[in-house]
Amino acid sequence: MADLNVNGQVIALDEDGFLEDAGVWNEEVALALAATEDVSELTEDHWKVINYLRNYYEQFGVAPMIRKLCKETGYDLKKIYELFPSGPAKGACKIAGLLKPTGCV
Amino acid sequence: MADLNVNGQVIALDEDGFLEDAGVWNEEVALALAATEDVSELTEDHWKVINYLRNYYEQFGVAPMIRKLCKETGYDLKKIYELFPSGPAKGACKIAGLLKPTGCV
Amino acid sequence: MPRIDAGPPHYKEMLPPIILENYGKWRYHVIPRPGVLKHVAENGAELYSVRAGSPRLVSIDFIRDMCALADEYCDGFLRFTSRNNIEFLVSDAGKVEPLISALEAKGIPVGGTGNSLSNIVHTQGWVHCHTPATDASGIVKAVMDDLHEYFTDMKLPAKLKVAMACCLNMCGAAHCSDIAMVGVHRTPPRVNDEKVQKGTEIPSLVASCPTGAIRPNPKTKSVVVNEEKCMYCGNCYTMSPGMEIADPKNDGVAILIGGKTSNARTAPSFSRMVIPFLPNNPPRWPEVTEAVRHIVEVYASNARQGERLGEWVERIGWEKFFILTGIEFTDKHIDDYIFSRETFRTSAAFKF
Amino acid sequence: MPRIDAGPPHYKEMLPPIILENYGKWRYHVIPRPGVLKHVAENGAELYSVRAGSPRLVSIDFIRDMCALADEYCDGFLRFTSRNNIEFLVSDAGKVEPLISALEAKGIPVGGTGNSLSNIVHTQGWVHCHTPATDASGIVKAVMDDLHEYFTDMKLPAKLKVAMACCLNMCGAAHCSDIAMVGVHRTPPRVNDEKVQKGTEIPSLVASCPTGAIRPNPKTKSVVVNEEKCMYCGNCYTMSPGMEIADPKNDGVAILIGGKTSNARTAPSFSRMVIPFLPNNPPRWPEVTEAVRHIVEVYASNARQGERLGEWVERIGWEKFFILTGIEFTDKHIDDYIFSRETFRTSAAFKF
Amino acid sequence: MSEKKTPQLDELEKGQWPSFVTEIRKAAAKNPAAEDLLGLLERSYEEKKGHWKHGGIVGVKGYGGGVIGRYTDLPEEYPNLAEFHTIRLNQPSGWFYTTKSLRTICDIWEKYGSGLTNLHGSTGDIILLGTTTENIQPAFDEFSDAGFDLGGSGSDLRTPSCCVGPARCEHACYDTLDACHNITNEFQDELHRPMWPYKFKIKFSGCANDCTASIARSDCSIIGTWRDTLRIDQDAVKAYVQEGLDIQGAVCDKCPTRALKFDYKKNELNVIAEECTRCMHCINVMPKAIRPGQEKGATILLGGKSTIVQSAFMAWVIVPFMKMEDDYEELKDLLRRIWEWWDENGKTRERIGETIYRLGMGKFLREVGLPPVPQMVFRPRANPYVFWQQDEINK
Amino acid sequence: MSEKKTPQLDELEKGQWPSFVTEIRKAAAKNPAAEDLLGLLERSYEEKKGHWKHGGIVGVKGYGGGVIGRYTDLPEEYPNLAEFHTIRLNQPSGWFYTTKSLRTICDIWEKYGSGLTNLHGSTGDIILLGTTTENIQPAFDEFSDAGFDLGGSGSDLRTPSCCVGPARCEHACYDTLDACHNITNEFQDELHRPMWPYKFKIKFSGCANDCTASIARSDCSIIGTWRDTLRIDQDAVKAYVQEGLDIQGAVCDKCPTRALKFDYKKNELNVIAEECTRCMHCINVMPKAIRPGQEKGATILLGGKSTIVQSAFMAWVIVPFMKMEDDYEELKDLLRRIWEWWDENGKTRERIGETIYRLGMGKFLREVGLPPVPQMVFRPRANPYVFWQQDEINK
Ligand code: SRM
Ligand code: SRM
Ligand code: SRM
Ligand code: SRM
Ligand code: SF4
Ligand code: SF4
Ligand code: SF4
Ligand code: SF4
Ligand code: SF4
Ligand code: SF4
Ligand code: SF4
Ligand code: SF4
Repeated sequence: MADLNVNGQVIALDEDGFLEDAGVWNEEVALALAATEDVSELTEDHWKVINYLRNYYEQFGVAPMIRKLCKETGYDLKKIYELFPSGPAKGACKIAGLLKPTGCV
Repeated sequence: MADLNVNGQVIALDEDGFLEDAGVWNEEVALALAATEDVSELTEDHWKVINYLRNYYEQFGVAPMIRKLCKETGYDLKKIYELFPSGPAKGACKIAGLLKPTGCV
Repeated sequence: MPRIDAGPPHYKEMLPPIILENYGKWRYHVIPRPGVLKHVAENGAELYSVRAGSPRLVSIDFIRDMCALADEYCDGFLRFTSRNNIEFLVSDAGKVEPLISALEAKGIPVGGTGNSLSNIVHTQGWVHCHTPATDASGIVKAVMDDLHEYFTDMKLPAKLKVAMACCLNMCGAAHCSDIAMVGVHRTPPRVNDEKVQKGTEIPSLVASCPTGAIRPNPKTKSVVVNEEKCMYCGNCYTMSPGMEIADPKNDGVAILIGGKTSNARTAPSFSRMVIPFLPNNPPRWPEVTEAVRHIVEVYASNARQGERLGEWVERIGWEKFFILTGIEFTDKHIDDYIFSRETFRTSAAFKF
Repeated sequence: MPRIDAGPPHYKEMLPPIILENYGKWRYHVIPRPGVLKHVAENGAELYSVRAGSPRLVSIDFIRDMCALADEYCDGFLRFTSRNNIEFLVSDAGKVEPLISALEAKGIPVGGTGNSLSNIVHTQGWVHCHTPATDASGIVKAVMDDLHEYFTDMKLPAKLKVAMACCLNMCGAAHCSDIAMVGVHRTPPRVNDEKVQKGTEIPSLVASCPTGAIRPNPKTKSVVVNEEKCMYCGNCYTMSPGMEIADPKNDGVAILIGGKTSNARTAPSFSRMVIPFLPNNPPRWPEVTEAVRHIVEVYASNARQGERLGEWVERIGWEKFFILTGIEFTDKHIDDYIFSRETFRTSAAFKF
Repeated sequence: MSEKKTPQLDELEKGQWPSFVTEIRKAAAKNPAAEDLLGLLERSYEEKKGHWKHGGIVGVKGYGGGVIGRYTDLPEEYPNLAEFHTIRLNQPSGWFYTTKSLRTICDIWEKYGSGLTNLHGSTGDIILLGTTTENIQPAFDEFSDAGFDLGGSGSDLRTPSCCVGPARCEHACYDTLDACHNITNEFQDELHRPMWPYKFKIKFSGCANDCTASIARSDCSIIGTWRDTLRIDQDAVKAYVQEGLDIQGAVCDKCPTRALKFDYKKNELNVIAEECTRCMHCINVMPKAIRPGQEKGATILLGGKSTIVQSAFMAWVIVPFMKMEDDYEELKDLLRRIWEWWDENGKTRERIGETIYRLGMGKFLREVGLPPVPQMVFRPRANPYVFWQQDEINK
Repeated sequence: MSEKKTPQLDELEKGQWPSFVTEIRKAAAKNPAAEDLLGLLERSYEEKKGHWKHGGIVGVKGYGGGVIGRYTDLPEEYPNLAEFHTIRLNQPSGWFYTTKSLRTICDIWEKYGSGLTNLHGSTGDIILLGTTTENIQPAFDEFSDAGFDLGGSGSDLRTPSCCVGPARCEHACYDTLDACHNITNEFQDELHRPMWPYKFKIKFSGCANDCTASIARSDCSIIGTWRDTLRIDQDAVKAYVQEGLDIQGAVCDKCPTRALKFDYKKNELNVIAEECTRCMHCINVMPKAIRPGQEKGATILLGGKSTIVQSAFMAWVIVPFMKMEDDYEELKDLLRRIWEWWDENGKTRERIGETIYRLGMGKFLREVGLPPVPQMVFRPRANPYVFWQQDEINK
């Protein structure tokens, strides 16, 4: 996938459009990533999900299970898909700058 | 079992003749315990076994397995029984002031 | 100085002449009547073994009594079986019946051969052990009183081996018996911090718990038990006097059935849980004796000739066993320990 | 906007009239010749299903070809089976033979019914997957070429279900097949620290290893593998691109046999290891095809009529199987994983 | 077009079985990605290793699964495989098609994809092999217009599948096609939006022959059966005798419970109803004479999966008999309770069978509200390690 | 003497089976500890709990095992049970006794102990129930003089035992009494001086009937068998027919491998030698007509134990056939290698079966030097999780 241009800074993405280097993430990068996932603006609701994901990851080194994400943010899965049309893994995790979910497909 | 009299100090033993309070152990106590187990004097060989047992216990919180005791002291089981006629558990551990071995009988 | 490592007496010193002469040369045997085995040697010699029941826990008076009989009828030779029966080794056919009369006069039952219930292998219980959940000798006595007729007769479909163990250590090796009675706890150990501190290797204690329910508590220098995870095996108590698990209100007896160890026809098999709990009701444990008798009777009237209890159940299916006996099936019958998976019915074929 | 969550097309739209009319009213079937099933309905209606082999990995040209045949002989209706065969649903008896000729003219084999070898359920291999230890389609093609006669004839003792999975994930569900070919690794993963650092949730990676062989390495922010403990399952690679396990020199194919899933007669059973390793020798994997043919032939000439491969082996005993096939038995055949215990011979009864 | 040599693959165009290489070649004639695939595969055959990168996460809007992302590790050499994703289309129940519907799929796939497919994937989907990230959404849009939808992938409900059942089989004890379709539609959310610890598969077989191998290949296996007695037509029995069938040997002696008694003199076959375990054997051998009973339904089994990681599990009985009626409400309700429990208790990448094995059937049954019955086990536990609940002990 | 009431125990003097209470009472008449035991036991019956303290470690000089220490937790009330240790005496092979030897035991035990015994303990020892710490050594000294020695306890070799074997059984395939005696004497050090991770039991049965239940109750189970063909005496077969034995039903149909063919016309019974698994069934039913073969020896099985902790294990085959000859050197050598391996690899309180289960049969076989054979397993592994050794892979 093409790299990301954030305010002139070129940020490397992998084929799936995830950050090559998670360290470069910031709120502006998030906004730019959002655009690649059909999310035109990041509302408070979006940030609640993003922040929860980032905090959880920081603490446990893994992304939370979906059930946990829904429980803790108070949004059901439907709402999550409304916020992030490509879903929690491809959508929300990507925008939150988390690692690409591996494993089960 | 009767209590132990070490230089006038009365030290409590349990029924099996093990120290009630492992904290009171010292070299003189060891000597007194030795007498209850048919060990008349504590030679250098005895002390090697006793010290190994105490060090191991201090480090791991358990008595070593017999194989380890033999390997590390360099004495085979025969020699251990010569030193401590009632064997490593009832004899050596008792004199070394270790806990009474539980479990398998 | 005593001799060290001299080993047991040599068995040859203990054998009657007829055995010494025919050692390894027995040709066949028959069971002329319950409790009597007649072994015939290649040279035609005949040895009668009269099998007598024993409570196992016996006084020296009892032993001397038996010796007196052995002197009178067997030239001073006798043996015990692997199930604690006494066998009088009679080489004179004419002495068999008088011996039996003498035994019966003393209240000693003769039987346990062929298709009978033999003596109950058992353990110490409240008589001598430190970990029992029930008594052993008492239950055995009550059950043998109740099933006496099956010992003295040979009217069962096959041999019936009953065992009793007073705790989950299963010293009676109840795990492979036709019927097993096992003492069980039902509540977690109560940690006595002081005893744990003073008398216990904490790492060994923690390691002893098969379900990982015990964690060290560095603050108290003792341990804590996650009660949710505990299945009351008592192994921690074996490791530490500070883990008291005996609980008079909740200890009792479980019944397992269908094990065997012989390789005849089918492979040896474990006994399996059919009644998870019956209360401790000394002195005669009526719930236990009744349950055992009931199982024996359903077996006796349903199995085919020559079928061990477990072989019968496996043929008809365990689902059928629960119907025939009317024993309630509960979640407690379903294994949830390490090897549970092999017990699950991974098949759509079963009986309703 | 596309419709979301509309689900698959309704199957009724896909059924030929004869099925719509006799839906749930079939009375019985016969197999008039290999590859043809004749189902007779309660009202006497007859449906002929002509079963044709397919490579499964097919082009749209192939599909259109099959559609053309279905239009000509089946009024535009066909189906696929759970083993990836094509079934032409012929309601006009007279069209059966012409259809078969048309298929054969195209090189499409007709068979796979009754006591035959059916199509091999298989997976992606080097064609599309990221974790394979071998190819799938290639081996399947080689084996089916070799065993062709068993597909087109019904000369086996029973149905023979062969499966192929290109790695231990076993997408081909090889674990319950009469014969299974499974791609296996034989060397531990090689940790690529950079990839692990960048692309991996370390806790999930550590947790993924069934034998606990992976430990985090805080220094490198990566992991280390205890190679002694690794049994090359590849699960860690599924979790992380940094755990490369493919090894051209050592990857290959294992053969397992004797599984089944039907409940007929005996309970469903797992396939069991008989050849732990055969080398990857593309394009035709001669060692693999030969091994499979050998097992099929020994089975075909020894089993009783109606006996599935696993039923036959269980009847004669696995020790006998190794003698009859001449396959070497090694320590690798003996389970040493979680449920090993149930495989040990806890019996003194066996054949020499 | 292709100038590249593929000597190894050429070998696989020989032989009597239809060749997948020939199929790729056909597609290669029209599609450059398929052409590159020939080259890449030849390379794998030479090097004995795959050339696909790890993972890949692509999809369509509103769905979390249904597409498998795939990129070659040699994009310079095989640029048309730089992106080569798979789309999983949910097959119709029983894999029945009109030629029209199949042609529609071909046409769309010709437009957006490599022209290569698997009919079918091992779970049951229509597998469309090879497209670009860009093409996924438009391809999906057209499939959707044509009445097709995506199947499952990721930690979701996987595409259910079923045997041919009542459509063409005399043994079917319930309507597998309808049940499969109904359940698939009921749980579209679960199918399309991964939310569980791991994948969950359901397969429907109409009888104990289990022609979808459901007991080994699905977390929930639904196998048709009956509660009453199988039905024997004595005239048809006599006909089989006349055809020369050895009823005693081929049928009675192989009945696992010896529930069948054949009377040589009368040529009559009778069953001891309560002994029969409905294994299907006798019915299979004598379909004209023996049929399932009339009170039909299904056995529900849980926990099947293949080898990774904790060993393979075969599904086991959790409901011996369930009527398949009333819009499958009983089944749906049960599935919801199972998923709720699993989602609450399962670890990441732990299949339901493994979760139950880890936590115990007792806990599962109590918390899901299923009554324990002996049909759930081959035999009871061999250990006395029973967990007692607070309300069962004396305080 | 006893004034104390024991209403519950009294109940157990009723009934037809000989009563252990009566036995304790007999001992109580002469021995105060036995008398106290009646009281303590009655108390246990009332309170439904035992009254013995945890553990206890006492012994004789030069030995690490053979005595079980026991103290009551109510020493004030039952002072004669303050110390009530058990001595385990090694029984003679096969539990054969002269009355003289038994009387000697009684006499010594009258002098130093309670007068109560178990004939026998569940492992096989003569159990002498109840003595004081002080009396242990003198009692041992006298037993020793009388030709008896202690059995095992603790993490050592436990007292081996054996079936009646050739002394009185026509089935014995090797000399169980001699083997038991020989092995016991060879390993006196291992028996008397605990040195391993845990206990180790050996039992000897002369044939597959396994009358010592060795396969379930011993770490090493030694079961007699033969390598050639069982022997059938056709005249004796005919005699059984005349007695009315249903040979087809009671013998042939129950043969697990259907290795026996009965010819109704000739009244002849024949065996397919290679099919027979030597299960003993036919021999048991027709001992006059069928006997084991002539090339006799034993199968060695390993790993049996009861339920604590990792579940019960049944012993499994590790050597299908071993000749029992040459002073049992082959067996002794094997045992030494097994113990060496276990001692090196086992954890504390881990039985050999559990150690092998944890580390794998492959490792065990390689390191102990036993050749793998299919007889070791019912069936091969169901998973492909094979460990490859360094010298087996391509570098
Ligand atoms: C005396 C004793 C051996 C000893 O050294 O003490 C013994 C002696 C005989 N056994 Fe046994 N067995 C003895 C314990 C056992 C045990 C172990 C146990 O009970 O704990 C078993 C295995 C139990 C199990 O499978 O659970 C045992 C399983 C057998 C069998 C196999 C039975 C079966 O079909 O499963 C036979 C064969 C038979 O009886 O047909 C047998 C046969 C015999 C024969 C007939 C052997 C012979 O020809 O002399 C002996 C008389 C049996 C009888 O009582 O009818 N013996 N026998 C044991 C008597 C115990 C008792 O007092 O009851
Ligand atoms: C078409 C198909 C169902 C479908 O929806 O696609 C099907 C159709 C039939 N099966 Fe099946 N089975 C089909 C896959 C299976 C499977 C699953 C598999 O192969 O992965 C099994 C379980 C396999 C196993 O046990 O490992 C299966 C086990 C059976 C059995 C039981 C065989 C046994 O004795 O073990 C029967 C009964 C029989 O054939 O006697 C049966 C019987 C039948 C009958 C006779 C049912 C009927 O009356 O119509 C059908 C024709 C069988 C034939 O080919 O001779 N079918 N059948 C599947 C064809 C697959 C193929 O192309 O070969
Ligand atoms: C396409 C398909 C194979 C095929 O060629 O047909 C397939 C392909 C993959 N499977 Fe599968 N599985 C496929 C059916 C199966 C089956 C069979 C079944 O469903 O009946 C199984 C065994 C049954 C089971 O579920 O246990 C199966 C067990 C696995 C596993 C192991 C799961 C386990 O718990 O044992 C994995 C590993 C994972 O999930 O991480 C896996 C993972 C994969 C992945 C996604 C690779 C991965 O590690 O992420 C493969 C993608 C290949 C690709 O690039 O195209 N696949 N997978 C099958 C799906 C097609 C379809 O939708 O119709
Ligand atoms: C005396 C005896 C029972 C009897 O009444 O006959 C006995 C008594 C005890 N056994 Fe046992 N075991 C006795 C035969 C057995 C058997 C049967 C056998 O050997 O055939 C078994 C089952 C077989 C096995 O070894 O697995 C047996 C399995 C245990 C266990 C569980 C061991 C395991 O690995 O499963 C323990 C617990 C332990 O070792 O810590 C145990 C522990 C004990 C202790 C020492 C209690 C303890 O936790 O420390 C008991 C002492 C009782 C006492 O105060 O007198 N005893 N024990 C048996 C020994 C008599 C003899 O030497 O002849
Ligand atoms: S079974 Fe338990 S309580 Fe009974 S003697 Fe053995 S260890 Fe003691
Ligand atoms: S009783 Fe058993 S399960 Fe419970 S804490 Fe003790 S060792 Fe653990
Ligand atoms: S079996 Fe393994 S390599 Fe083959 S498709 Fe499945 S996951 Fe991929
Ligand atoms: S291949 Fe399997 S066993 Fe080896 S390290 Fe990876 S996950 Fe662990
Ligand atoms: S599973 Fe039963 S109903 Fe379904 S196709 Fe197979 S035989 Fe017919
Ligand atoms: S269905 Fe199976 S169990 Fe029932 S009668 Fe027929 S063969 Fe026997
Ligand atoms: S095990 Fe065999 S040899 Fe020993 S007594 Fe029993 S039947 Fe006889
Ligand atoms: S010993 Fe057992 S297997 Fe051998 S012929 Fe006799 S009954 Fe059959």
